[in-house]
Amino acid sequence: MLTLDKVSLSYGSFQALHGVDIHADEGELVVLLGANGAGKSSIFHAMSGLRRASGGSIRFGGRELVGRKPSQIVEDGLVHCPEGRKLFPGMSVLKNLTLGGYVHRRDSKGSQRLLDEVFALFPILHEKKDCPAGSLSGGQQQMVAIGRALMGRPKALLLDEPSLGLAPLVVKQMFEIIARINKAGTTVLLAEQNAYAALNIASRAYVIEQGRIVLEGSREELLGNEQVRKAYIGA
Amino acid sequence: QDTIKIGYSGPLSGGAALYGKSVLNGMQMAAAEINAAPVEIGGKRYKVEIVALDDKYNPSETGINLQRLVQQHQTAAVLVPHSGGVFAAQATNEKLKVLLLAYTSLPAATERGNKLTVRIPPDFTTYIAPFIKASMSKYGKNVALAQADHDYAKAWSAAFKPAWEAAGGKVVADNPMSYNKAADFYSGVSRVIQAKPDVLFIGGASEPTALVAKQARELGFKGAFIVLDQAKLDEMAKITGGYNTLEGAVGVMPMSGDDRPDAVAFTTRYRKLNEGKDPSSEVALNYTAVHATIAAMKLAGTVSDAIAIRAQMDQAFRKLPGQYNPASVEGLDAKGGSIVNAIVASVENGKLKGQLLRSNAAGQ
Amino acid sequence: MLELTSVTKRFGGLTAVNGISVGFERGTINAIIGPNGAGKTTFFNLISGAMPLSEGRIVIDGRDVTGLRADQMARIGVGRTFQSTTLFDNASVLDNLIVGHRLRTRSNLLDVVFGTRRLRDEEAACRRKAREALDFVGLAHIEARLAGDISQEERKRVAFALALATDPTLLLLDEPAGGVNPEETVGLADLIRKMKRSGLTICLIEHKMDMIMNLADKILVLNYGEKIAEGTPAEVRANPVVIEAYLGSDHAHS
Amino acid sequence: MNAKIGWSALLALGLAFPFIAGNDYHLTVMSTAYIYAIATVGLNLITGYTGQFNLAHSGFMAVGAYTVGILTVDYQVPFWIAFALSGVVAAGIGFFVGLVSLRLKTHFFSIFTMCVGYIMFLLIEKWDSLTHGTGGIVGIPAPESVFGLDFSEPRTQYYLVLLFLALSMWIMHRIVNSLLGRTFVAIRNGDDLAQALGINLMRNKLLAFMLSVFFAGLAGGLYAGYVRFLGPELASVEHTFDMTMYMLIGGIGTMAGPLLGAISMPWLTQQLQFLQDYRFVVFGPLLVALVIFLPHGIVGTWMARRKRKAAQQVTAPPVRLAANKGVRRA
Amino acid sequence: MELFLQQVLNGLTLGGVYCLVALGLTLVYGILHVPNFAHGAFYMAGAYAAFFLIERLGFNYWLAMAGAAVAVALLSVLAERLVFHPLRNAPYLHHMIASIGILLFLESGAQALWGADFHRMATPYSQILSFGDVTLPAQRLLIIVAAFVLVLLLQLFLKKTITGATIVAMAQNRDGAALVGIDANRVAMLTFAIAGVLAAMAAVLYAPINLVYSSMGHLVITKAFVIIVLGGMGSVPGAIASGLIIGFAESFGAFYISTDYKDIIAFVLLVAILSLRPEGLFRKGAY
Ligand SMILES: Nc1ncnc2c1ncn2[C@@H]1O[C@H](COP(=O)(O)OP(=O)(O)OP(=O)(O)O)[C@@H](O)[C@H]1O
Ligand SMILES: Nc1ncnc2c1ncn2[C@@H]1O[C@H](COP(=O)(O)OP(=O)(O)OP(=O)(O)O)[C@@H](O)[C@H]1O
Ligand SMILES: [Mg+2]
Ligand SMILES: [Mg+2]
Repeated sequence: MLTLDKVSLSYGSFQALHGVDIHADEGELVVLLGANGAGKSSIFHAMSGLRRASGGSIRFGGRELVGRKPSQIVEDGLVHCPEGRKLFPGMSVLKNLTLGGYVHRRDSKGSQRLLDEVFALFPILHEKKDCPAGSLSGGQQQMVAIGRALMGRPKALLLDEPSLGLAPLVVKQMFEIIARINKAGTTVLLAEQNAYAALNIASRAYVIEQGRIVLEGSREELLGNEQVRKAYIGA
Repeated sequence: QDTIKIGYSGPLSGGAALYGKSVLNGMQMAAAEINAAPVEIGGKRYKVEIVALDDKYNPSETGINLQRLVQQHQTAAVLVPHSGGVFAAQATNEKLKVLLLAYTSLPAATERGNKLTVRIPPDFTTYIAPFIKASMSKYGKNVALAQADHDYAKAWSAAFKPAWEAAGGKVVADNPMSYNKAADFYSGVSRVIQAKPDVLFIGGASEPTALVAKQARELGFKGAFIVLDQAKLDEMAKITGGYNTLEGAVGVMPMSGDDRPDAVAFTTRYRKLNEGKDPSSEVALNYTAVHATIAAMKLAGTVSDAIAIRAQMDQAFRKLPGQYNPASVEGLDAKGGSIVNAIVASVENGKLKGQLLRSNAAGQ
Repeated sequence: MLELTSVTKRFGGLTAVNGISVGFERGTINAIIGPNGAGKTTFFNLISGAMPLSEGRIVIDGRDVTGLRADQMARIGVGRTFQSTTLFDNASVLDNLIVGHRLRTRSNLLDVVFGTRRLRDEEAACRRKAREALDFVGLAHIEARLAGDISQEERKRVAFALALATDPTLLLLDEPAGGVNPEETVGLADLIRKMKRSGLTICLIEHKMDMIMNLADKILVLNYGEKIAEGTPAEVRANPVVIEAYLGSDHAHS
Repeated sequence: MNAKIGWSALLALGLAFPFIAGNDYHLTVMSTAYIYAIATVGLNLITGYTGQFNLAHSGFMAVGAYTVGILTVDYQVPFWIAFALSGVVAAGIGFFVGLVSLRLKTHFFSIFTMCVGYIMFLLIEKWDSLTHGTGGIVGIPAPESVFGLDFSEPRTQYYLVLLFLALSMWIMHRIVNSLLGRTFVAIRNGDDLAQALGINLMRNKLLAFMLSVFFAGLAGGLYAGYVRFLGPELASVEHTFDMTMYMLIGGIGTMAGPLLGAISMPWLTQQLQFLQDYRFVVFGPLLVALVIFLPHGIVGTWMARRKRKAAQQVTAPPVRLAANKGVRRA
Repeated sequence: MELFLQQVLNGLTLGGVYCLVALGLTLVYGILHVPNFAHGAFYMAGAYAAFFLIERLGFNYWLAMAGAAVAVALLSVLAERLVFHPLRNAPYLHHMIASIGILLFLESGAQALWGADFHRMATPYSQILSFGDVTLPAQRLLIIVAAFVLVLLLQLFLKKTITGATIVAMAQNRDGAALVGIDANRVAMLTFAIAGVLAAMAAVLYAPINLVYSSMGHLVITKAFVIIVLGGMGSVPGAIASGLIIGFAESFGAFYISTDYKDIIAFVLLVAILSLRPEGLFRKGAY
């Protein structure tokens, strides 16, 4: 369903990705592991069109994404929930979520139903729906970000470090929610530093170092790999 | 055939560009006429070229331009059409030995004893008495001042106020306004109208002056206007849509209304060259100044010795053939300011009426 | 060494920190944990003087420092790091650090203009201090690199070094291991222990429980701006209120 | 070391210029450029190094100039004494303006100072009894001779201005490379961090601001003695824009950049005189292109490249974790 | 009393025009996050465009206004594409300089095309209405009414329509907007177009009671800056309220205090208010 073929990406003279190959089948939850600066976010940026890949091809549901605008890619059903959240801080939570369904603005009934689902998923957001998103705490903002992405009715969802800076309890809930979203049929690509928790809900994973895929395998394979344990899971 | 270069440093871009270009236009018209039949000075034949540099109304740029004109172009005379530039140029023009043609009515331009300055426009104070006479008797003794707030308008009102009072009048409001910068004159005008004046003293650039007059009428003012000479009545009439709004206005006769034959001939020539546009007094005076400068060079027998040329300027103006002297400059006073017999104009029944400043003075 | 008495901060209608009283001993590592939005960062902002208190009192080493500005607090010996640190990317790492010791110097404009002895001495001292701090955090080898070129973990360490260069006695670290992988996290924990050994008192905010539980002498748990627990890692971990509000069952067993 | 040679060469060039220059016109352009360079270097301290974009800078230049103009013309104070006061008066007014304006950040500070600049301009224009209003101050004396040097001569004037430019650059160099300069840069990088490092924000910003306008005032004083006529337009914000442009073209936050910009741009505009009406039709897009394609200015771009090279020579690139031994390659 | 009412009407006229210009500026500020000095040149361009259409092509006033709005919208969009878009990641100083570049270009361009003369734009509404002793030229009434209708429409557009919300969203986070499927480029262009339309309409409304010349935008734009800072940068209601405040302050100040110092009033007001309230009069709230 989603295939990256020899994707490269550069920031000025610095090449962040060197021919990355990744694929994800429908309904899979694929994890990207990697240290800081390995290139996880860069892969997502290339997919969602925020940055244009300098080489290679990205195909999604039979369509070439390289060269498409971010807004078109969202319409195609590939939704990116970015690192750092990128919310609209001055707008209310509700408006943030509503705008998440921007590309489906013609189907307001569907969006309303989805909104109720998001509020069911994150009850705290319902409580805070009239607060400016910028006044929420980190975890709550992360919820808004995921909720906003869901409002885009993704066929495939790209989640970039959703657990960053969150409390353990919240992290745990977050992964449960991600697993739930995945079970409901959405393909999920998850970039994480929190490898243990991520692998636990994953079907497959890739390990990225310095802009290259160095390892690929099923959950079990990676959980059993000595090097992966040492570098990404800890004791 | 050699070239006599006459320099110009004035605004050619920015807000004052229009003014600067009128000045330059007059100079270039004169140069073109002179070049039709090359001049002979000291046995050599010359053509005239105007070298124009933009100074954006900025005195320090005038200083730089003056240097450049003298040293790169060897100009013997430079015309500067704004007082700041004139004062800046006066810091060095004597040392540079260059004749400064100052187009500014401020008396200070010649009163500070600069030996190489000629002031082209006449001293405005000569207009004050006839203006007062024309308006006070007909309209009343209460005047409100609503002129612009730049240096020239300030000097004008400073001289005007005591003269009006001396003539038995009263100044009921004194409210200068920023003609170039203000977005709206309504509040300022209603403020002076509130004092119920018979006469309104206005003036700055023609177009905003016209707006002030128009808004005064809209606010119910029925009296006369005294218009200081920077504003041209004909240009104002274009903005107000005819002379009716300006009924009772007193000012200097615009070139287009001057019916002396030399002036009429000049206006016709100018219109032909400029798509039917009327010349302003800036055009006419600076046109005259260039002709006079070349004439002075002829008299002095030199194209480079500024001191000798300056010494002949008075004579040159006096002897200038009428066709080259549409502004009727009669000569220079002791300090180097021009003497002009202008026509005082007043709007009566929607028409311009003129009267010579000194009716006994002979034209050329 | 640090005594807080009913410290409170209100933003309009929201009470971000509510009547917290707590004391921290010299030479200990103290962790502040709590759910997102609990008021941890705000709590640090209050201690460091970055925000004025709405209520309460702060005493350091017996001295009442309530109401002092951040720069005054830094002089007293309160150093801090931020969740993300901006460095001057176009200068070398060492150049970035030199200013860290500025608060301990006295040279002024006149010294600069006349190039006095004092200025030269102090500049040398700042440079020495910067090198020392860099050495302490284990980055002596990168002093000449451009700050824009170093890795995320190195940036975290440079931020530590910057705080250390101010000669603090109390150091506030806001999520020092945020966005750092497990292997590097261990390295940072070692570094924090090393700071403690050198006599510093440390307060840190962190969500990585494994790290906290091994590192902290005392843990303060905040929830909705209020203190819900305080004690050793073992005590906190067993506290049902904390489990309910924050930890969840995973970390509860010892 | 390299830098020292560069600066010495530049100074030598400056000293030799009158002998190379064809005529006094070139000297005039250069001298005026130097005067603006001094003010620009001052602007660079507050904007480039401390990160606060002051749009009232030309207002402060006018304050310095009017200090000289008013004292010499209306009170017959000798030029040199008035000149010594020009920077001081500007810095004094800067103290009060800074006290209020420096509480604001980013564009708020800029627009606030733009208004302050406008107020300064209008005050100069309206306060006739002090400033001579729109008529301007006429007849400012040339600086009195010192050691038999006549400062109404273009060449001596040139050297006088050059001397002050060199002095300004030297002092600025000292400031920027000292602990004080590092303090300013720390503030530019971020208020919060700087304050956490024990830097008193207000005091240091105020110091930078006063120093910066001191240079503006001094430049104004020189301007008064050089042009010898002053009008209110000297304070207009367009001049601040000009100086900002010089700063940006050369390279903001560098020592040589603003100098280079301030000296080269007037020559460019002089060269563009032949375009007359179309001068700004050409110049405007040129400015835009420059900002887009050379955002760090000439010196800034060059320095960044050089620094990167130097840094790479010192240390090898970092070794990153490599965990791919004995593992199936993807 | 009549004089007082007269000043109220003057204040409304001035305030209305200021509002329109400031609103465009504040919208663009939301996208650029920098003051766009070229906005005053757009205002000027609007007046020239309408002048050209009326004088040379014989359009009627309203058609000319529409034409000018389209022309300036195009110009404004072009500036966004060619200048501000490439600069979107640059520091704000660069935007300011670039916008000054555009300003110089447009002003000198207008001068090269139409000369440096003052021009006068005709209005079909030249009659003078009087209410007791208060006189009001019809054109001034038109300005007041039109300005307030436009402001209302804009506010409804931003608050009630999803397209309006995209403008606000873009202002708050450009990447975030792209990620929910908002075409960032389109919104940026739309915002510039709206700003251009507002500036052009303000100019065409105001020009008949004033003059058309190449530097006519200077003072209006400086005032507009004061207004958006007072109103809290980027805040639409703030811009409207402070536009009126400045309009009234000038009209009453000129009448009751001094015309000489009238232009200082706005600036002094700003300096005074910001000294007391550094965040402006109206803090930005949630939409
Ligand atoms: N905008 C940018 N300009 C220049 N370099 C960049 C930019 N964004 C990322 N990089 C560089 O590209 C490389 C890959 O970065 P990326 O953000 O993709 O890593 P990551 O795996 O997501 O790391 P993290 O865990 O920190 O989020 C890093 O070396 C980073 O410094
Ligand atoms: N400057 C401010 N103005 C208004 N509210 C604020 C401000 N700073 C923080 N808050 C609010 O105070 C509460 C506590 O925030 P704080 O940042 O201290 O939480 P935290 O515990 O650090 O959370 P996290 O772990 O997510 O970083 C939050 O609800 C936040 O929205
Ligand atoms: Mg990332
Ligand atoms: Mg926090």
